[in-house]
Amino acid sequence: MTAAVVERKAEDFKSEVKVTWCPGCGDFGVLNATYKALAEQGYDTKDVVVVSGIGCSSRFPFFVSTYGFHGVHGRALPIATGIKMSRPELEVVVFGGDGDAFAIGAGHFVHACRRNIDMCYVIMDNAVYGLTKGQYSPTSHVGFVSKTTPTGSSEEGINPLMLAIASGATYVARGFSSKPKDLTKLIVDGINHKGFAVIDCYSPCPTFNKVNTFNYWKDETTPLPAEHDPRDRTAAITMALTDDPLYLGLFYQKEGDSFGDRVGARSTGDAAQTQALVEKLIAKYS
Amino acid sequence: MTAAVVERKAEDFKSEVKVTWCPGCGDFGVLNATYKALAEQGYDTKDVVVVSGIGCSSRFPFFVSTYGFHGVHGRALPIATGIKMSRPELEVVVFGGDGDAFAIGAGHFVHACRRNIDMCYVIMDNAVYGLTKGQYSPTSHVGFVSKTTPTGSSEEGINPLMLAIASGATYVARGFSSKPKDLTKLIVDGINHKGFAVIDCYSPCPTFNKVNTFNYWKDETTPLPAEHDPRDRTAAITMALTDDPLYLGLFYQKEGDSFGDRVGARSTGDAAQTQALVEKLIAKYS
Amino acid sequence: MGSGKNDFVIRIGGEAGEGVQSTGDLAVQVAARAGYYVLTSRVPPAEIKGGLFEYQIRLANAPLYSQGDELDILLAFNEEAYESGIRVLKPDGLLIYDSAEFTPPEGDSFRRVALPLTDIAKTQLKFALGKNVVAVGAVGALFGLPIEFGQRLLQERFGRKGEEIVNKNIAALQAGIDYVKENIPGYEQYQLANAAESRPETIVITGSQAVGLATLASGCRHVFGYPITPASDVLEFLATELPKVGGIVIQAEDELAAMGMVVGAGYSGVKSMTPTSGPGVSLMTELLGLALMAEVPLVLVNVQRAGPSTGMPTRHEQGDLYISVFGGHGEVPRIVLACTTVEDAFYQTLNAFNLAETYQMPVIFLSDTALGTRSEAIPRPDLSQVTIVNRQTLASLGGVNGNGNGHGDFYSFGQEGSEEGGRFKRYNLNSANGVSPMAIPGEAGGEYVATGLEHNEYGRVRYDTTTHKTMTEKRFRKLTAAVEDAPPAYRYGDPTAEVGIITWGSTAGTCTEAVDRLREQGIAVDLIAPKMLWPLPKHQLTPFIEGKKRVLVAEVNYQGQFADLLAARLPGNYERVNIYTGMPFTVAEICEAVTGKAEALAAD
Amino acid sequence: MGSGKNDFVIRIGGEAGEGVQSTGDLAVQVAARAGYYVLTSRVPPAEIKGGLFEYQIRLANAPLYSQGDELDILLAFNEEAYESGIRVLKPDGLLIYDSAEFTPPEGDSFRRVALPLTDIAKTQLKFALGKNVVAVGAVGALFGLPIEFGQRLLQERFGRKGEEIVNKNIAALQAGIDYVKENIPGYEQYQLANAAESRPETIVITGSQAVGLATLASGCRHVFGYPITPASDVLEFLATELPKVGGIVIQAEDELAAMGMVVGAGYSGVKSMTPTSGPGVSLMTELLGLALMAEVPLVLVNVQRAGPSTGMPTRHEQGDLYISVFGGHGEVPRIVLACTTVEDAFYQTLNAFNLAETYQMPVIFLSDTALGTRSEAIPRPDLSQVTIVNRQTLASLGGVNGNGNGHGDFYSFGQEGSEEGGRFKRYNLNSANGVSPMAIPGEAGGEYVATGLEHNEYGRVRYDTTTHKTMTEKRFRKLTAAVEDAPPAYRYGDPTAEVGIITWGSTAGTCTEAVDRLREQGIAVDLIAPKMLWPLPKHQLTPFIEGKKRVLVAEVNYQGQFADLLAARLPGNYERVNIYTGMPFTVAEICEAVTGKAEALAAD
Ligand SMILES: Cc1ncc(C[n+]2csc(CCOP(=O)(O)OP(=O)(O)O)c2C)c(N)n1
Ligand SMILES: Cc1ncc(C[n+]2csc(CCOP(=O)(O)OP(=O)(O)O)c2C)c(N)n1
Ligand code: SF4
Ligand code: SF4
Ligand SMILES: [Mg+2]
Ligand SMILES: [Mg+2]
Repeated sequence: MTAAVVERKAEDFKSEVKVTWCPGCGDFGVLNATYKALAEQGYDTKDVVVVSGIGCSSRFPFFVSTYGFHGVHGRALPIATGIKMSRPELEVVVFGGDGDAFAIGAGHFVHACRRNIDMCYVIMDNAVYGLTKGQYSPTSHVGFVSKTTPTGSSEEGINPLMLAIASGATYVARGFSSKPKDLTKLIVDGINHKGFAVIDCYSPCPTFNKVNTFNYWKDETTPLPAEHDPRDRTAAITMALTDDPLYLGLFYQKEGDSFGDRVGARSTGDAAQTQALVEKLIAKYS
Repeated sequence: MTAAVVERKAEDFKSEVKVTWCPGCGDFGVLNATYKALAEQGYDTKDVVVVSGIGCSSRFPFFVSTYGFHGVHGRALPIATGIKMSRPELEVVVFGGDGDAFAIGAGHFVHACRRNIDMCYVIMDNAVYGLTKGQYSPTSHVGFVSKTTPTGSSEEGINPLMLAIASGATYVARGFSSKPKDLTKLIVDGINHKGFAVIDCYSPCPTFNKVNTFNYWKDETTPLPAEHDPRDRTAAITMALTDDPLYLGLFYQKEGDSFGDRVGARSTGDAAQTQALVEKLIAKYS
Repeated sequence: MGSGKNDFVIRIGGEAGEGVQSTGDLAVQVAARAGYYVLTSRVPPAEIKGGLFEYQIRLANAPLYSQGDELDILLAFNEEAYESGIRVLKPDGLLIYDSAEFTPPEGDSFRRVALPLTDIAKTQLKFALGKNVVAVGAVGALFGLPIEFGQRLLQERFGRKGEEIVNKNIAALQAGIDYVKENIPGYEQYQLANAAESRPETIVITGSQAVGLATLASGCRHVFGYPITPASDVLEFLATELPKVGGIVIQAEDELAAMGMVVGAGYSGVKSMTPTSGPGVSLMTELLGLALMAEVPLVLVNVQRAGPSTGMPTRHEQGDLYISVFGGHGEVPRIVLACTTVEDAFYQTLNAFNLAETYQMPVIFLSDTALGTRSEAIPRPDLSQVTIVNRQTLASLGGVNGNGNGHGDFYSFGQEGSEEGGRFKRYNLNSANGVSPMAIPGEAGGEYVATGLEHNEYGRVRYDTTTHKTMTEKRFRKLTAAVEDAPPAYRYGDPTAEVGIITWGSTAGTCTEAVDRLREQGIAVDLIAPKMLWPLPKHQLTPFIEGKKRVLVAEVNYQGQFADLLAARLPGNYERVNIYTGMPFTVAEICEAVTGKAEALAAD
Repeated sequence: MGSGKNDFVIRIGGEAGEGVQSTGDLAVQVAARAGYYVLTSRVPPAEIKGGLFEYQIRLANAPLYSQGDELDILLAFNEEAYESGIRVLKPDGLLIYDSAEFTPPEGDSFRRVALPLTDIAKTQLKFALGKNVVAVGAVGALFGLPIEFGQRLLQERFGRKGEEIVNKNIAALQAGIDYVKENIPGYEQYQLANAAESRPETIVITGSQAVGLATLASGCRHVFGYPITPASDVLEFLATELPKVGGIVIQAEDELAAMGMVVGAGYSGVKSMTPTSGPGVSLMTELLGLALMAEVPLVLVNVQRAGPSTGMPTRHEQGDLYISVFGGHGEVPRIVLACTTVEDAFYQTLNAFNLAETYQMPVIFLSDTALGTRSEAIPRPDLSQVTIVNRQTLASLGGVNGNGNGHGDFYSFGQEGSEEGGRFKRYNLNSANGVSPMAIPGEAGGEYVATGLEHNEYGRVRYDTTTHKTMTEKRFRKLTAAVEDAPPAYRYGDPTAEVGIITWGSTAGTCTEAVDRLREQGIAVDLIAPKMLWPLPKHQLTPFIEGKKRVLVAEVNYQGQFADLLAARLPGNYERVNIYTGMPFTVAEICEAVTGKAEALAAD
């Protein structure tokens, strides 16, 4: 991004659309942190694209005044990849739910991590399916009672941070929607990270998840110890595997080439260049 | 499996179909190890289902004399899950390529690991797409030159063992098709493991991968040190992250309940039981 | 209970989550217990939280076929509900509004009665939560529903919470009744005629519950699905019920996985099903093709919603017929069934499982949003009348003659000495209806490999021209046979009429009422709604079309999808009648299509 | 070079990997350089390694339209190739076989010549690898192809490897020539007439190369795909070429990802495309619906193969028309184009991109296995004649009048004070052809959200009845407009004939030759092959059908997919002519369909 750094306010990024999340929904915290992060970065609304899938959380783009793409369930990352690869100068930020990211979108998640395209992905993790009204999700715990698991889920919950690290993500963090300041910083750093940044963000769904509530996460989480070094992958894995307490902050960061860097500078190639190549090929086949 | 342990020979599991892999293809080693493993287990051909997706390696079921399902690309695990969940008494063994498992099938792989259904999955990993004649695969290294990456791949290769461990697999091993004895043992142990067993097996494609050849893997691999304790997840991760040398053997095993155990004993419920339930519900709605 | 009118429509509207649903549900159950036919329709908001929720209830003492075009009574909990509902309130209708919330403007022809619901509950009863029950009392009083049914229901519902709660609720119910009697002079005009004596015993269920019940009854034990509105209702119903008979429901990671699991279960000999809606079907088409090629029986239930793409997940449309019949690459014969009513949903779901087992192929069962989410009082299903079909297997052929490899049975097995000597002919071509017995894993001598590649009789991969030709023909022979098993089409109206309407799915109900209304106007109309949509039951449709001067095809979609199928395979002159607003047809719209003019509503 | 015959068909058959491909390629290039028209067809084996590979070459000095039903010469490297090829060798044909490999049985009418290829290469030349070049020499001698073209080609191909290698190869070529001259008396009878002088300058490419070239020429820069036979050819071609003009090809993790990426790139203002085949299309249908709803231009190239499911990946079928036109849930208008020849593949690919940009919607471009994998000598494309269309954007409207939020332009922007005051009307309904200017990220004042939910003019989610109705109509208006832009249909034959054939795709070539052959038999036939298949170009088809007594619809599939579309939308009496063997029609089969009898091959 080469956007001129201008003074911007969080309000500049609010759209006219009424936010329809339930009162108390954690997603409000993520939205506000995002407004602040975008303002802090000084972006122009025209240069940012907010991409999402389908879910309560995925309604996100409508609440932001930038360009946006509200895709289909599970395909936010491929769509974002298409945007970023074809228009590297745009700032692409992706939002979505835990179901969108880790159920139907799990394959794309793994590949976005290893492909390491310069985008930031914030998962609003409420450990439940909100929009479809309360089924268990890939991050629900064993035993979680939901409409599709009336006697409790039989599957281990996914550990998003471990999955990200194992898949090769180069920026892996955990946030909590009720820590807006920390979250804003994680998003800003994620955006500025050169490569694919993953922020799994606890964001309670008071309507359908009565287990992983605001209080639950408030009690279970604590910031990563100050001495944690995000460049140390082994330490990052250890901290990510810990569930008592659940740490918040930047677990892992690896600097290096993003996919774009590896592919090299690209232009859209003007008409003359195109014609020259096609003529050359035609000559080859004659 | 409660199959009576009878004396069986590897030949009993050979089908009449001519094996059409290229001379020198690593998949022959995996096939022979599988014949031996099935014989060692003393199965009856009628009680085993061999499931696969699409790829050179996925032709596997045709070469085995048991029941089989040659599915579509990337969906071997869902199909196998359907078979095993509906018929827990059958022995379900799944085979496929690295593209089938980790590209189009990546999402299912992650979920099969966390779901922990009692099946064994052998990935015949040649770090290339064989059947479609030589494109790079998710396990190809950065810089791998292929038909779709003429100047070398720009993506980090996936580490299948890390992905399996991060996703919650409870038996994670690496084999090499040219170590048939070790591989046979890994398959036997994987089948006997209660839960989802993942065996990533190096299996060179001499036709399309001129980098990761038999000699390459022979030189790069070495058995896990004798003192490695597969119950130690941290150690397993450390060994899985090491690429010099590439270790072979059982990296990680966690004993505990499989999905089937958690869901509990099931029967197909006879007609009378069904009728009683339906009548009860009808009464409820009247 | 009066001896008055016998068909009333009431709509309750308000902020979602504010008790609209529970008020409606309670009122419906009271009415059904009192012996009336009921049919409801629900329009939830687009918003995640809040927004307008509308619950429409129609009561009568004769069978009902549609939700009713216009309202006799509008009960508006807030202004938005008023604004939406007033447009369809009859000129002589009754508007009841919560006067604690808003005051509607003056000046229209209908009656207006303020019902200070919030005040009654909070101030008079000191029981703010009782608001909905007050509303139920008011509705019950208007329709003259016997109070004892209401009291008994409240007892059942709140009994566990203790007598005090029960009494508070009963008091709320009475307060609603009292308010109506004291404040709405002439309230008796809304009283229903006595419930018919001869009415069959009924149960009140939604279309999706009917699908769930029939799935249980069919002997299906394995359901794999991924949540999606409005099909989640089916998935969730079965998640609760199936384990009680040793079955299992798995919420898969996506629809591809769900369909893959269904294919696996079907292959392994177990009846299985997946409930989904449009987007899920799109994701399942590749695996549907695999099921066809491997000849695996399975049922896909599609509770259609408005598309395309994510579209309008809570809105109605019959837009998925194309994908049902033609979805997937290559040529994928499959059977498509649709149901016309909640009761029909039960019986056609059973047919879907039976056809899947008989023909060893995918059956797509089409429900829709209107039908799936509406409740109807339907005749109690008689399980003793239900036929359950199980598939033809190697075992049903008598197995392998005891020697374990089928020697000597050259019809079903490869001949000794041949390439596939002794192997089971899973895909035996020697079959008039295309169906060949299937070996089930665990059956000795039946070992074969199912595959999506073209294959010979033994399931071995072959690309030669004869194999592809004969196997394609085998797969399509099943359709030729299956059409003979088409369930009887729904017929109504005057078989001698010159005007005929062809329709499908829940639109059949609206068309039925249109036929009645047109008859009153002296216009004779005939109606048919096939239950099997594909293969096209020409033997049902041809006699219907013969002799008609005009044939209209009514469906809730833009292009006329069924009309396209008809025109493609049963040449004729079809008039397409379509709406695409996210709502079902009204009876008036169908009448208008027939008469060519906006219909003055039949006075009644 | 003789003055002999002007149309020869030769087939080279042998074990895959044994040099069949390189022998054929070399021979084709020599012939093309010598000025002949060539058309090839390749049938690879089903096996992963080995199996029969057949490479058929037709040479003539007039344009060619099909691969040729029967062989003049069969060059069999092994017994399997002999057995397969002998069935279509003309009674007076020539069989050449590698006598080191096998000896064919005696007794047929054709000529048989042993060509000890392996011996010549190994023993005589001490150059085992030279076997294929010996074969090329033999073929060249038979047809009388000028040796200097062969020598020059070998020089070009092996020059880098040093003079010794070049000389060895040239010696091998000569050995082949010598063998023919010495051992095949009367070999001159196979010599081609002189290449026509007036023949336009040609290039030899496959259908898939033509698609790749046109993709480059269109200005497309972003291609996302997943390997699949036979579409990988397109992906791989572009992976090599696109980066040279600053473009990029990404091999996605699956087809869902590939299509998602294409949608993202199309949204962001860049022309993009994905090449795939049947199974990939099935997986892409959900995202195709999203592209339609969000109105994103994109091109999906489908190189059709035989289905359903994994089917026969290397075999030919025109089986994906249903999914192209009707695939996906809900109603998804899209444009479907097909090409008839390799040359046409180039121009229709350009049209596909142009139509996508013009109508801001998905365009499905249908190629097929026969066309994609065959080489043809086609007139050198003239880039100066090519039109490139770019999409209508906010910028093309003159931007936002300089004030950054579009105030004052109430046509394209929400009016001040309204809910969406100042916002860009991305989906402006005020448009006759349904197309509304698109803002491209980076354009100030154009900020909007693309979505698959139903939405109003501003892209804001709305579920009301009017929005869904008007937006559905907007989306379909594009089809009404696009059909006017249909490329001219391919026409051939006698416009006054009473018999007409409608066909599409590469079958058009076979039908063209059938028309010629029937004319020789005194039967007049007319032929049309539309390039735009959907929306149906009725303005092209109606005049064609008018006055015909019989209309046949010929296509390589079971059900008659195009015939269904025709019948559904353009009532008429269509005779369906179908094969489904995994191979294209032969000319004889088409003639037979017209005459009703198995055709005695035209003697020539
Ligand atoms: C293909 C497809 N399948 C299913 C759905 C239904 N659906 C919409 S959102 C959603 C999951 C919502 O959960 P999550 O992603 O965690 O988001 P949340 O609502 O919790 O924020 C599902 C299953 C859909 N829209 N599309
Ligand atoms: C949906 C779909 N996409 C693509 C293909 C084409 N295809 C077949 S196998 C394959 C990948 C093969 O690689 P891998 O899984 O590693 O197996 P290998 O051949 O190397 O054993 C691909 C892309 C297909 N059959 N189906
Ligand atoms: S349902 Fe849950 S996730 Fe959705 S808006 Fe409400 S609280 Fe938030
Ligand atoms: S192409 Fe490679 S993977 Fe396939 S059979 Fe040949 S050697 Fe094995
Ligand atoms: Mg969630
Ligand atoms: Mg591979």
